[in-house]
Amino acid sequence: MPEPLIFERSSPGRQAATIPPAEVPTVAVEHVLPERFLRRDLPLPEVSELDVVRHFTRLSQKNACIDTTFYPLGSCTMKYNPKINEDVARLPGFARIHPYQPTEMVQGALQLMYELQEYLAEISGMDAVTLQPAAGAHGELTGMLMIRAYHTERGETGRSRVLIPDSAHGTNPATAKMVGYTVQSIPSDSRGNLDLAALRGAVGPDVAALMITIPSTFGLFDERILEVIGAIHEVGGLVYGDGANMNAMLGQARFGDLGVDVMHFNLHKTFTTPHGGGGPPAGPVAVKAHLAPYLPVPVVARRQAPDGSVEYYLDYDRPRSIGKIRAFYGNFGMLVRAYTYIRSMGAEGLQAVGETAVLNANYLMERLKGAYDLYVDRRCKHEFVLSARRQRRTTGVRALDIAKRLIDYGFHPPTIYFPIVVEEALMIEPTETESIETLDEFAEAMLAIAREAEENPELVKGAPHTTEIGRLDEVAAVRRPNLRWKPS
Amino acid sequence: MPEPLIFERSSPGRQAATIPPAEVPTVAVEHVLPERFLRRDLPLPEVSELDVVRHFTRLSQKNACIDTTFYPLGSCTMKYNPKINEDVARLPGFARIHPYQPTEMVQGALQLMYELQEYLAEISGMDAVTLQPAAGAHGELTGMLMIRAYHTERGETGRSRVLIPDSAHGTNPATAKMVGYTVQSIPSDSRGNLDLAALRGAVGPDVAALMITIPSTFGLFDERILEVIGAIHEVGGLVYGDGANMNAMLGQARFGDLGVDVMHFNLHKTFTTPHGGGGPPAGPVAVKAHLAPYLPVPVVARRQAPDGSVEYYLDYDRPRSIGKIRAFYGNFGMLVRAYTYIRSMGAEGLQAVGETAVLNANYLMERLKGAYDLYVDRRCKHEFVLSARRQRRTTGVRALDIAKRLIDYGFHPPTIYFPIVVEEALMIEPTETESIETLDEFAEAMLAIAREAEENPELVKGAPHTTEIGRLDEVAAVRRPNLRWKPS
Amino acid sequence: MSYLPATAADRERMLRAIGARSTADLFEDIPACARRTFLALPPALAELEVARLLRELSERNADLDHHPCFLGAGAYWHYVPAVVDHIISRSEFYTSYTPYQPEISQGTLQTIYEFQSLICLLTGMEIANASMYDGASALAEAVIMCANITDRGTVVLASSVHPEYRRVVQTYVQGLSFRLAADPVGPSGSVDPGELARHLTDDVGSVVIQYPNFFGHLEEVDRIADVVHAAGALLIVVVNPIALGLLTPPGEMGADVVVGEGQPLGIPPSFGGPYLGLFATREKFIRQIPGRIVGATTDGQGRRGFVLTFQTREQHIRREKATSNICSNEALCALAATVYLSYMGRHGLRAVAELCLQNAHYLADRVTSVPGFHLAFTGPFFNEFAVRCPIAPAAINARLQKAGIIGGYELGRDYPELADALLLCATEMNRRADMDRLVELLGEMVTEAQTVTAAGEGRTNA
Amino acid sequence: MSYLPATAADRERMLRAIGARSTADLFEDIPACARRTFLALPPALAELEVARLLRELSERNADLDHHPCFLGAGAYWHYVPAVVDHIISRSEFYTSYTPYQPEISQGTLQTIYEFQSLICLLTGMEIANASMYDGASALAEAVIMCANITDRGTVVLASSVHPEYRRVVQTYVQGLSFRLAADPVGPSGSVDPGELARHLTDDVGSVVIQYPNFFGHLEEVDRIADVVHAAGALLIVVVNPIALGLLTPPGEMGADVVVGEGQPLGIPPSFGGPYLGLFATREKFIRQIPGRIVGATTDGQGRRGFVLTFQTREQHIRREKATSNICSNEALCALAATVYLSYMGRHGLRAVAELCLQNAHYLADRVTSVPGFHLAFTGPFFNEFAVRCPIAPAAINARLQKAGIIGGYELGRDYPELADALLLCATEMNRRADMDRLVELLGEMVTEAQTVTAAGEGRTNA
Ligand SMILES: Cc1ncc(COP(=O)(O)O)c(C=O)c1O
Ligand SMILES: Cc1ncc(COP(=O)(O)O)c(C=O)c1O
Repeated sequence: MPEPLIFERSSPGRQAATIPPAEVPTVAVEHVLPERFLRRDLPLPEVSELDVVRHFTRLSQKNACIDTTFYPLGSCTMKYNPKINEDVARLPGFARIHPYQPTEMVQGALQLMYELQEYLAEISGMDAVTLQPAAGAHGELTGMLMIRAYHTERGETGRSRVLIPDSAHGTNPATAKMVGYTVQSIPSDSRGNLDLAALRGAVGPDVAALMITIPSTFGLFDERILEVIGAIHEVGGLVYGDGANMNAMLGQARFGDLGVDVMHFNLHKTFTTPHGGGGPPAGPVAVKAHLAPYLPVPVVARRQAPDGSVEYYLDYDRPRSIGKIRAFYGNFGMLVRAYTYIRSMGAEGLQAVGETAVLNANYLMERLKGAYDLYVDRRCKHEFVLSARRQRRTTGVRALDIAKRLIDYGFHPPTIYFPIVVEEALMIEPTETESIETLDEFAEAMLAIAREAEENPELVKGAPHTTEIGRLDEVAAVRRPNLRWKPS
Repeated sequence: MPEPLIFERSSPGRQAATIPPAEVPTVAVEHVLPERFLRRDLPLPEVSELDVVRHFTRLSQKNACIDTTFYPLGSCTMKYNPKINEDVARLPGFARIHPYQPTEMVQGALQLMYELQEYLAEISGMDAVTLQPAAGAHGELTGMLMIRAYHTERGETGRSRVLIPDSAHGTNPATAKMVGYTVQSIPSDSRGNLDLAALRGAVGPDVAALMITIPSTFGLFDERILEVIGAIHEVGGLVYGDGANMNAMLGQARFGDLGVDVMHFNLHKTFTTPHGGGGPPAGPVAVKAHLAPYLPVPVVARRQAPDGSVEYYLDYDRPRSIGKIRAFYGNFGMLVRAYTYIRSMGAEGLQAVGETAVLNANYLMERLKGAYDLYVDRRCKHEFVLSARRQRRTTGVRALDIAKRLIDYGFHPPTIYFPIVVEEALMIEPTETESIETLDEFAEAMLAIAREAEENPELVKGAPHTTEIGRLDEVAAVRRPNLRWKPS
Repeated sequence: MSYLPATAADRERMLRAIGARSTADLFEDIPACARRTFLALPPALAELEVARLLRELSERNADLDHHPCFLGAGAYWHYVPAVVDHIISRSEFYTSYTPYQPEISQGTLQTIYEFQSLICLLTGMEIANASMYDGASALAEAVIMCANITDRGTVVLASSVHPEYRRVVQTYVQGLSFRLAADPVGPSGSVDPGELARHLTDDVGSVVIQYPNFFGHLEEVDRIADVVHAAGALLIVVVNPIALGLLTPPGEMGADVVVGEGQPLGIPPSFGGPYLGLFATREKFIRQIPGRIVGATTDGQGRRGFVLTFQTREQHIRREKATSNICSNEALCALAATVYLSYMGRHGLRAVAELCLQNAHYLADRVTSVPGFHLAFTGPFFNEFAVRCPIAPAAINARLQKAGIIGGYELGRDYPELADALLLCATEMNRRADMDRLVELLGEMVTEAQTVTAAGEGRTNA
Repeated sequence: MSYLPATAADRERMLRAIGARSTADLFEDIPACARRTFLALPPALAELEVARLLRELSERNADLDHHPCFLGAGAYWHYVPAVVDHIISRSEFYTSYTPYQPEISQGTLQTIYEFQSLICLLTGMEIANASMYDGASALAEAVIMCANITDRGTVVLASSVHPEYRRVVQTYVQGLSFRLAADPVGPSGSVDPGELARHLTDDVGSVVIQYPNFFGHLEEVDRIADVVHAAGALLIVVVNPIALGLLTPPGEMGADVVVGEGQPLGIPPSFGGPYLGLFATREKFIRQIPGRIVGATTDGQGRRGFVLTFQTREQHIRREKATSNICSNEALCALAATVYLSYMGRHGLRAVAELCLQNAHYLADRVTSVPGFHLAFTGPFFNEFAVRCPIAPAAINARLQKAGIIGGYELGRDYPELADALLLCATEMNRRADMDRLVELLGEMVTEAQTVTAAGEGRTNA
């Protein structure tokens, strides 16, 4: 059933909210606020509490989600979000504390953050961590600003170029540009590694950094990662590691041990904080010691209190810091969830995550590589990239059509058309929380669709057939923008 | 999509639960429990946490519910269940207390119960309340046992008959029988009142009680209620008031003032505790003073503590009590919700509930009475009963068909085939939490179905057409009972 | 008003449509003398006020997160996995009602079918219903059912059955011609099958035992069943479902009806309710059992679906001939138990049961190491045990309460002969440190009592 | 392992299918020297252990339910209606991701469209995006956007803007050729439009003010807008959305971009995050704005539906030419705000804003009645005000903390000239009794200080 807008449910005089009477003697508003500051009207919806509940509950049911659907959205690590994480993040002692409370009154929060910094450092093999960045892209910005500060402090202001593989996520080049760098794209070779020759050709004293995703967005581990990193270091550049795909690496190898100088985590991918329909995410950044002075303020630190007890505090006294990257200290609620997850899993649990994520991906790849072209045919890590170019050429069926057809089979489609260098890309990341039965069901659907593409391409091109609404006119959405409801 | 049974999702070795290690030195189980007491196997499902979550989340979406759908199920008062009630009932200080804790450690719980007893007494005009009955039917049992105890104590053991209107809910006669009474059904008259002549003819010294629902299950207030009650009292019988329909009476008139001796509330109807797919309910019972000695133990009471403060306690010292009606003290979690609701509404709020519930029902009745036969054409209270006999005779379309067709229109059907004395009954209770827009939409659907019944009866008889599953074979369900999954 | 959408204009419009001047018109059928629109209730509160009020009330209770607790006695403090509350908080489950319309209630129906299946597995029985109010009322209904089946009005209720349960049975059968027979429980604290045989006159319809019994001990269910069946009666067994994670199910030992309190299966103690009455029996009694039952069947296209079935037993159809008056049940609690059992799984439930067993045995060992404390009964026990104390149990509990500890159940409440005994319970939630602290406090109390006595004696001597 | 379904048998089967002997085989592409499977982390905990651990950690924080709080300064303690958390706890909302597939994401898409609409209504602007990380980063992006639009690299940041926001802007523009101009805020604590005009050289791309400003006072937005526009620059206004329940929206007073922290709209303070960056502007800047935007359109059958639109601004399409690098945003917080604003409605939001105003004015009256306390600035304020104290603010806060009260924000942290000032805030959550208690304590401190001084003077005299 179509659901009207909440505004369309409005009826004058209805109100869900109940407002307590003032406990204090009141003043006339106009006495304390001059007339010109008083708004005339605010046409928010006027609805009852049941209207609100029914509206949003009905809308919710129009979403696919992890809790109902296999969701192999590549590069997004749509793994199960444990329920206990949700519960603990809502404890009053976490949800109902003000960021400016005296540190004595938030020792639990600070301890949690401190320990999380330590855990992330251990997991990544880095030396220091900031929990502040709100997202992966925000972490990239933080990290690249630190690289910039590092070079600047050393007087190397001529470093203006950042090298980025052509397979990189869009946030990498966009970030480099926000930090004032020019971006140079480096091609990949036929094994999905960075083209080392091209890289060698591109490096030079004006290179500030290489931003590299490990494993790459092809779902591949660069077989010459040490050479790649060495090539940058040789010319005095630094290596930014995009850790969005870190799920594959958990308990297997550490960014720090590979030589990465700075990296970000996506807690909403690797560490099970929920994706929330687009966020809130969290993108802590970890650095090697040489970059630690530049970390944004504050860092959560520990010291001995005068009475000998351990005390956690916010360290603002960091003169070489890049400054503040957001208000307050990060998406704390997400940090609570990630902390809970790490404590639930322990070292062996995390190692099993990495192992199983990779095993699941390889298994699914094996099942599908006959029916679809595989971008690179070698062991993948957490995900793999198929191409529907064969289907497109022989039947006109595109990756988009396959994605839509998967909806009819009860699955959320994979990421499509990314990495952009892969023609008709289908990027599939099953994650470790899915069972072999689910992988098999998905594989059967993909194989069935490959057959349908041959036997009945129109069926696939017309998909989805089972949803309440069909493919939407995106061109019209731009031509005649309708971006908000307006009171009539 | 069909959802397999949780057993069908099972795979040997999977486990959602995490179990902490014992903190104590352990003993070998066989040392403390003889072999013969140790079970060999327990083939519970073996599934992961995501399996559990996905299974039950998917199943949930196969339900209609108040939060998504207008649900005018007559006699059930499917009103909005406030979210705040759910939150407060889950506070650790309510959800995590043991019933046998010393009363000093549960003063908050006892105060809440005490005050709720007082509020319910005030709302109903009765003198004393027990919160223990777990449900309406359980309240009936409690109340009828008290009536029995009352008569027995007065030596009137010859009272063996209970009079019950033919419109009564099935729990009334079933309860009377559980208490050892024989049931005599009393017909209703053409205005939906109890047939006073028939009642007068039926009363006698062997009558223990009349069980009467106010307003009746026709949604009507008996216009001669005082005479009816008087007729019973005259012969020494007592009047049991079934308060399941009390929503209509809130802040309008009180059972006690009408002369009722004992009654139950359905907190899950009138007082917004959620229906939970069938329960948990709560059915407190209120009595006049002459029945108070028989209340089940314990009653929550208040006294002055030695230090002068107020103290709440569980009063077990009630020698004439009928005894215990359940373990512990009632469905406490539901009591918290009902208390919260009463405090949220206040007296005027509750009065508005009664008024609006009745207004909504009359409005909807007005809109529908042309297209369907009205059982009795006079002002209704919280609900009204239509008959589809006209449709049945002229088109073969039955109440059941109309109900199923309503599903296609996005509504939960009303109660059907009850009261049993109404041919092809459709019992519609809109409640006060629904808006006029929703009532109008429902009315349009009902009118459309009336037209469909004439123009295209097969469409209605084949309904629902929009659900995942069609009408189910109930005869086969009894002929070849399949009441559980069995390990193979 | 938050929950009432009708605006003044809506009211006007509706009144006009029905031809009434005011809503008062709608209540004209109520005798004027009985009209009363004034209620003396506290004023309405805004949501933030009511939230604060209820939080404050709740904080006047000592919650189990912050107070070590050694109470069991029919309500148990087990860990409720997060998943359980998340599922039962789905609107679709908790704001729907009895699944009368199967096409839009398959969620509830399938979960009930799964619940019935799980309870059958757990108890070893053939059929289970969709739930009863609680363990005690389930027992009362079982007793009535057995009397109806056997047409014998006497019931033997072992005194090792929960005292409240026995009282509830008594209340339920007040109006029926029932007789409660004498008690077959001897000084051992458990039913003596030989002794029981002597009670089994031919008017006995059912015998009720509890497993583990109220004192935590294991009744000899199979031997008892033999005796009961030999006398033509039926055996009702009251169970703790967590214990069945470890124990041979009564269904394998001859029970005819298994009832019990399902609260330990993912339902918080909540001061005694809402809980979950379990009811399972043999298939042949299908037409005699109380409560709702769900069955699997198919639709016109052969697709599996679930429906309420065998409804002709129920009050809404059979009225005074129904097997019981129950209508609403404890569906959402049954759902909680279904999620709980699915989550625990084959090995998890056993593991939790073992933890309870280990903790209880550690506790028993340690407590009885304190001079003067000894077990009231011998024989195997599960997660509870009765301990005789050298100090008045009430005094012990009062002292523990001061230390923020919730002590044991005072058996003297129900058993005069056990006036010196406490029933102590441990589950997976009891921490070793708390048990050690309990024992330490008991030790202190004993020492103090001895000092006092010594001092007293000293005085006497002087 | 709770979250990993793969059993040993499953692993075997998968390994066999892919022709590997062990999972180690799958990591052969990692240089052996970098392989490291050992992590020094605390051992895995069972759910009940982790739940206990986190509860204990949380209880080492002083929560606002139990501690009266007078802190605002960019994060506010408002009542969150129960409905909000129930809705955002729906799995369908919180376990889905960015709605790339509109056919199965209409729930998220429609709520974002509603969010955009609500933010436009609230701010008086024409378009709003789907959210930014927080108020501060939204401001930084706005500053960059305005520089791109105007091609002018200087920004005027009034010092009456939240100090952290200003620092974040500084951080964001480090790599860009930006200049931060001098401050137009005089001793009045608000922007002086005349003074501002003097700063507006022709390289100024944007001027940033806050409304109400960091000291709680109302800037003269319309007069400032005139000055800013006359200089060819754009005006960015940082808002508190609750205040807009009462205040004339910046959109009606000439703002070009409105950003702000959406946390007060139904999002708990949570030690500073996750919060909600609001971003609204004029329609003509649609192709310059950062972040996601949802638009309404139709499907092949003319049915209304919602899609992500104007995606060519975004990093996943435009890469280094994108308007911003933002990808994931604060969608679930935006949903919370959408539910909150729908629930509050036309009159409710105003009523809450009024309660804040009333409480803050009562508090200001009472605090300034204590000898030595006086308002730092004059002019109208909303729910916060700066008060100069006769005692060191840190000492006051320390004393309040002892009494379980969370005091005000010490303005000396950021404004040396306000070293003697506290920023105090009141919302609808502050109880009169707590405000009175605060004032009482301030009074006591003053008396004590006088006594000490007097005593000290006494000593000197002696
Ligand atoms: C490889 C990669 N890098 C960076 C990002 C950016 O992370 P976020 O969306 O948290 O900003 C993503 C996720 O979308 C990603 O997949
Ligand atoms: C009129 C009437 N009486 C009694 C009952 C029994 O209430 P419960 O289902 O709570 O046992 C009901 C509800 O079903 C009812 O509608």
